[in-house]
Amino acid sequence: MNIIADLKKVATKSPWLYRINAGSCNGCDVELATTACIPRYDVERLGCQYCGSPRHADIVLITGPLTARVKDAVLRLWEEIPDPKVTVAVGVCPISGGIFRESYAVHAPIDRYLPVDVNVPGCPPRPQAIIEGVAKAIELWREKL
Amino acid sequence: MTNQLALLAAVFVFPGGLFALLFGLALKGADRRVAARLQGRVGPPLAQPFFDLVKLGFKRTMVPATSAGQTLFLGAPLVGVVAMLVAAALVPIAGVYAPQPILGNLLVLLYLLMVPGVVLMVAGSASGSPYGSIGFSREMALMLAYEGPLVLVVAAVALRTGWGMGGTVTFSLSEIVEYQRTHGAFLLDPVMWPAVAAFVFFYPANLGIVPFDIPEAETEVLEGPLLEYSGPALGLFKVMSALKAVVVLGLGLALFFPVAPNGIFGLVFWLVEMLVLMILGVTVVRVSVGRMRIDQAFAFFLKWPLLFAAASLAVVAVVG
Amino acid sequence: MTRLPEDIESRLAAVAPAGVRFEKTTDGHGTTVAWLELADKDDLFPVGELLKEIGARLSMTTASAPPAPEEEEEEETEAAEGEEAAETPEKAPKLSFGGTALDGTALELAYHFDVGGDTLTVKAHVVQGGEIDSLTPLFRTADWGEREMMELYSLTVRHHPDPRRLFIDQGIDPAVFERLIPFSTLVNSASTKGLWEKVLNKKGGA
Amino acid sequence: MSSSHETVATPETFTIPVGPLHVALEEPMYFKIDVSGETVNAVDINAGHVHRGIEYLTTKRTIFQNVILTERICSLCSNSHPESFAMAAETIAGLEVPERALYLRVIAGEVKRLASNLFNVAILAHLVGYETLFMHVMEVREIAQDIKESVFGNRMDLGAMCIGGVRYDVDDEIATLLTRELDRIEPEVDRIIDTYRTNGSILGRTRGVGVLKREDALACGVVGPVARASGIDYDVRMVAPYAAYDRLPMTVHTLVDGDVWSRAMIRLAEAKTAIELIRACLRDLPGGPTHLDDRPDIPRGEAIAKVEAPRGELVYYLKTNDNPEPERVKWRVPTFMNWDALKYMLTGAKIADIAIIVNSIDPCVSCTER
Amino acid sequence: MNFLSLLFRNLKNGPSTEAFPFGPARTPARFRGRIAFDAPSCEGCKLCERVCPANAIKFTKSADGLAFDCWHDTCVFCGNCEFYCPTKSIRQTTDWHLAHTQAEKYTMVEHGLIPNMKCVECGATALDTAPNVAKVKPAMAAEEVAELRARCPKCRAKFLKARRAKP
Repeated sequence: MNIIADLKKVATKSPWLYRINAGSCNGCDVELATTACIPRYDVERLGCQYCGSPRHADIVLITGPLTARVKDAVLRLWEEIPDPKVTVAVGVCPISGGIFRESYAVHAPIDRYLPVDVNVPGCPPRPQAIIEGVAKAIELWREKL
Repeated sequence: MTNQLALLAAVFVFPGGLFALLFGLALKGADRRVAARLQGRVGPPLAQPFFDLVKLGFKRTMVPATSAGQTLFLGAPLVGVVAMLVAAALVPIAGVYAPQPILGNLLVLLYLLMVPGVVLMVAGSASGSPYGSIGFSREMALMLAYEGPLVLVVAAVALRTGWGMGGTVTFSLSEIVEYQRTHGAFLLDPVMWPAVAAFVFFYPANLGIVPFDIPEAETEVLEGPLLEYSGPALGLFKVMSALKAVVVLGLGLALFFPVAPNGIFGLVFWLVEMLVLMILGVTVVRVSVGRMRIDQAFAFFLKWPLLFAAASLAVVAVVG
Repeated sequence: MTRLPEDIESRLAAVAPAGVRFEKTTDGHGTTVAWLELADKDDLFPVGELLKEIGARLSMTTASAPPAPEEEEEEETEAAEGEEAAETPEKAPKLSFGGTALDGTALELAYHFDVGGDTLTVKAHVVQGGEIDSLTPLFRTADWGEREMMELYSLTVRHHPDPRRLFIDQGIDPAVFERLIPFSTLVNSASTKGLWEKVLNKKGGA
Repeated sequence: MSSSHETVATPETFTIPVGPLHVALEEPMYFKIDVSGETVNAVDINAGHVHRGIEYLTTKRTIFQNVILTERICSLCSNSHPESFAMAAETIAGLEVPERALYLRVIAGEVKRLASNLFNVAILAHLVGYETLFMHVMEVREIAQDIKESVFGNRMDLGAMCIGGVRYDVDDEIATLLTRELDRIEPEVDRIIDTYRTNGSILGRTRGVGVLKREDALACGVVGPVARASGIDYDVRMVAPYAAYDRLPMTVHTLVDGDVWSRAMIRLAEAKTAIELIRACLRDLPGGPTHLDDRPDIPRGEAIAKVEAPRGELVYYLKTNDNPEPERVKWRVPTFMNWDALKYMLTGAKIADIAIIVNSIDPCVSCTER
Repeated sequence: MNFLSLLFRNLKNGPSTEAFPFGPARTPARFRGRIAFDAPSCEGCKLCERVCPANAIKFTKSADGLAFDCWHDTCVFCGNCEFYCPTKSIRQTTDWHLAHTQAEKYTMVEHGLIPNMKCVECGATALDTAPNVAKVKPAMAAEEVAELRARCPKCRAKFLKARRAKP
């Protein structure tokens, strides 16, 4: 049993990230790209890696207020991510709808449709805040494994 | 009996199997670390590929609804791993390990080296995703492009060794290694330089790195054939790719530079050589160029590598 | 990239026989902003042809539904204060230039043209549920703008090559901009209320 | 991917869905692309995934709230929207914006342009699979991001505009910081321009790819760098000057080839010009207030205002009545015009180039679909 | 070629990666982060509630007084509230450590209370808001402001009128 626990500890050093844009204004997305890809923040230090396929993901970062047209695609995509996974809502839009909440075309908050684990408010949150959110997500993920 | 045990050991423990896997993962880790440094980043820990593999073990494997068949979908990576295990046992380590003839020779190795490509093609088509299909056709085009020059290069080496030893051709890697250990490495032999040049292009294409990572290009076809794989099945691909790195690099060393002392120092020397080769031949290349388009890559291979490869064969044939 | 010609007003009047109302201002940088109101919406196409000829580019189309005059409401409150309520006759609805009733059921379509940096806005009035000619044969760029007008308001653009919805999801009722009052059911403003209840409760509990 | 795996008509031709959630596209958009082998036959664009109904929301918010709401239409052009909106409101009210504010508006706009253009060319490198170059350009862009965070307080949404002026000021300390950071970023931008001009990997994937001929560009009415790369000499800052642009050393860059590479080079040249403009503003910055008194009244009226956003001409139409909320706000973003031109650019292209070509118009879907 | 020089430069200069999250992160002084509310200086004009585009600020009347709440999970950190606040009672701090787990979602609130008080003059219950004295001439001394503050709105008006009447 101990070996399993040790291996799990090892496994949490490899959280792969996947981002879903649920109709965001780009702000959070650009910041996510910045956080994930550039030397200044280098999340690869934490073993994080951006993946192109939802099936490879462990931590899913959702941005945007969940627009009517993208809703089904987002929910289907989220289903395709194999368990155990941790969901992080990035920016105020998915968390509460933010500035767009009262629109006819917006379905936020996103936790009405799928379980969210971590919220990172901001408009957009700065990369360091996103890293903090990811760190929180990794902790939760360890428990889920 | 002992012979069979030794055979099993060669495939599963050393130099194939466990050893090749761990070393392959370490090579990948080194590649990522060095790439990060070249890009001005800290980069992941050396053991990151190992962590990734463990992680994948804990995840669930999902078989897509569009998949052509579960057996094919899950069997493909397994075949690839087995092929690479055998291939790893086929690569001699100068002064340390010579594969038993019963396992096969250079020709068998060439065939085995095609397996990962074929596996990716099968995986791509079995996943039933349109991106997988595009990945399939790209992988096929790329294999067509790079296998030609490779065969010519191998033929040149086989001829050079065979004639040097007074015979016709030899496809025994052990003999090729031994010949060079007594007559000097082909890397230092001007007659073989075109072959070396052609082989250099083969590396990135076969290992699927930029500029030839076309079948798996994340930004074009997502991850192509691997798109639909998850969990342990994806892990098998990672294992396959780690083993393949060892095989391909080891093959290069065996073909052109099998220079090393005997025994444990030989092994250390070999490991260092492999590392240097990985960094110079793979890491530096992939951080300093962009991706080609499949038609550009195809045209490219039909030009320079093929030219070099053909030249190498011609030169060897003329010089004798 | 020529700018708005000097004689534009007379040329426009010539192609729009039902009548036009033209206005223009030029700012300190020499940039002109002109407004043209058409008496008859069917003059839009010939006006478009003229503008095409002078090298204009259709840069934007706006549809809007001017609300029913608020005077009524205001008068009611005024009436409550003063005592002239009885005297106020039922006023005839205000008319737009060209005679469309501005009682909240008319649409105002504005076509904004760019002429080398100057802007000319052509306005046409259409009743709700009415029709207007598509400008797509003249300006390729009219395509999306007109599709957008159709999905936001009950309006038909005649001869549009691709009258599908543009941005708004099929799951959302048509003519969203016209449902000004029953909209609250469609809009999730209930969501705001619910969220605030949770916020205030949590805080109280904590 | 995830989205419908509708496929395979005949063995020769495929229909591949690109999007709506595709890793190569920053934003959800959905193309259906008919291909034979690796060549594109036809493209169908299906829009609306980022439609948030903002035009509707603007009529439910006051004009002062709308300055921020329009900023959230898109974070990459997030300065141009409120600027244009504020200009329209100021035109209606006949407000005279203080001179200092006009220069400060230029600074905010050009900092955004610098960062936005660098982001686009960085993504180009990413799509070409040139990760190191991508990281390098993004790293250089971080200097611009630092400027934004230090001067305005946020890395994307500056919150610089208000009706009647700007909300921020440049004091000596900030001016020094700006000069220092510009001194850092300028040589890097020069080097990036050099790289894009000469690098084989970039040239091989972008020259002659996604060509938009001048006559097609005119028919589509494209704007911004896309138009200027196809030889159309149109820049709002020049033809209909606003803010302080008529007093600054403006250069309009044009190229004639109309390919992906030309568009990238135009953007880089404009990034360089942006640096020069900010320097000129800092040099000439007049004194005085940065904004008018608290909250000016906006009477009934209508106005048009346009600015040159990083992606091209951005037009705002504002109509007010006696309510604090506007009666109608309508805007047309550059991508709304440029998107149509993709049909010309993509036909006959290779699958591998789809993302590169789409990126070359610097599509701003969230702007377009609102 | 100049590209290889970049790789070389990267090797020579070492990684440019920031220490965060293993070390501190730089935060500029003008950073627009978490909202902070200072109830004692608030005039209770509720302008912030009206200019907030995201509906993140809410004033609620209760038996204790006037409560201010700003929910950070919907705040867009635009700074309109601070910009328009006449007394700058509402400020954006440089704090950006806002990431939180789902369980804490509804507790991400900046709360403040403008308490009720009894008017020293008439004894009526009134909100203890800061008096609006910015435009009062001649400027008021601190003691005078405190005196004014202790009164209800009606008595404040009387107080100011009486003050103006003074020579």
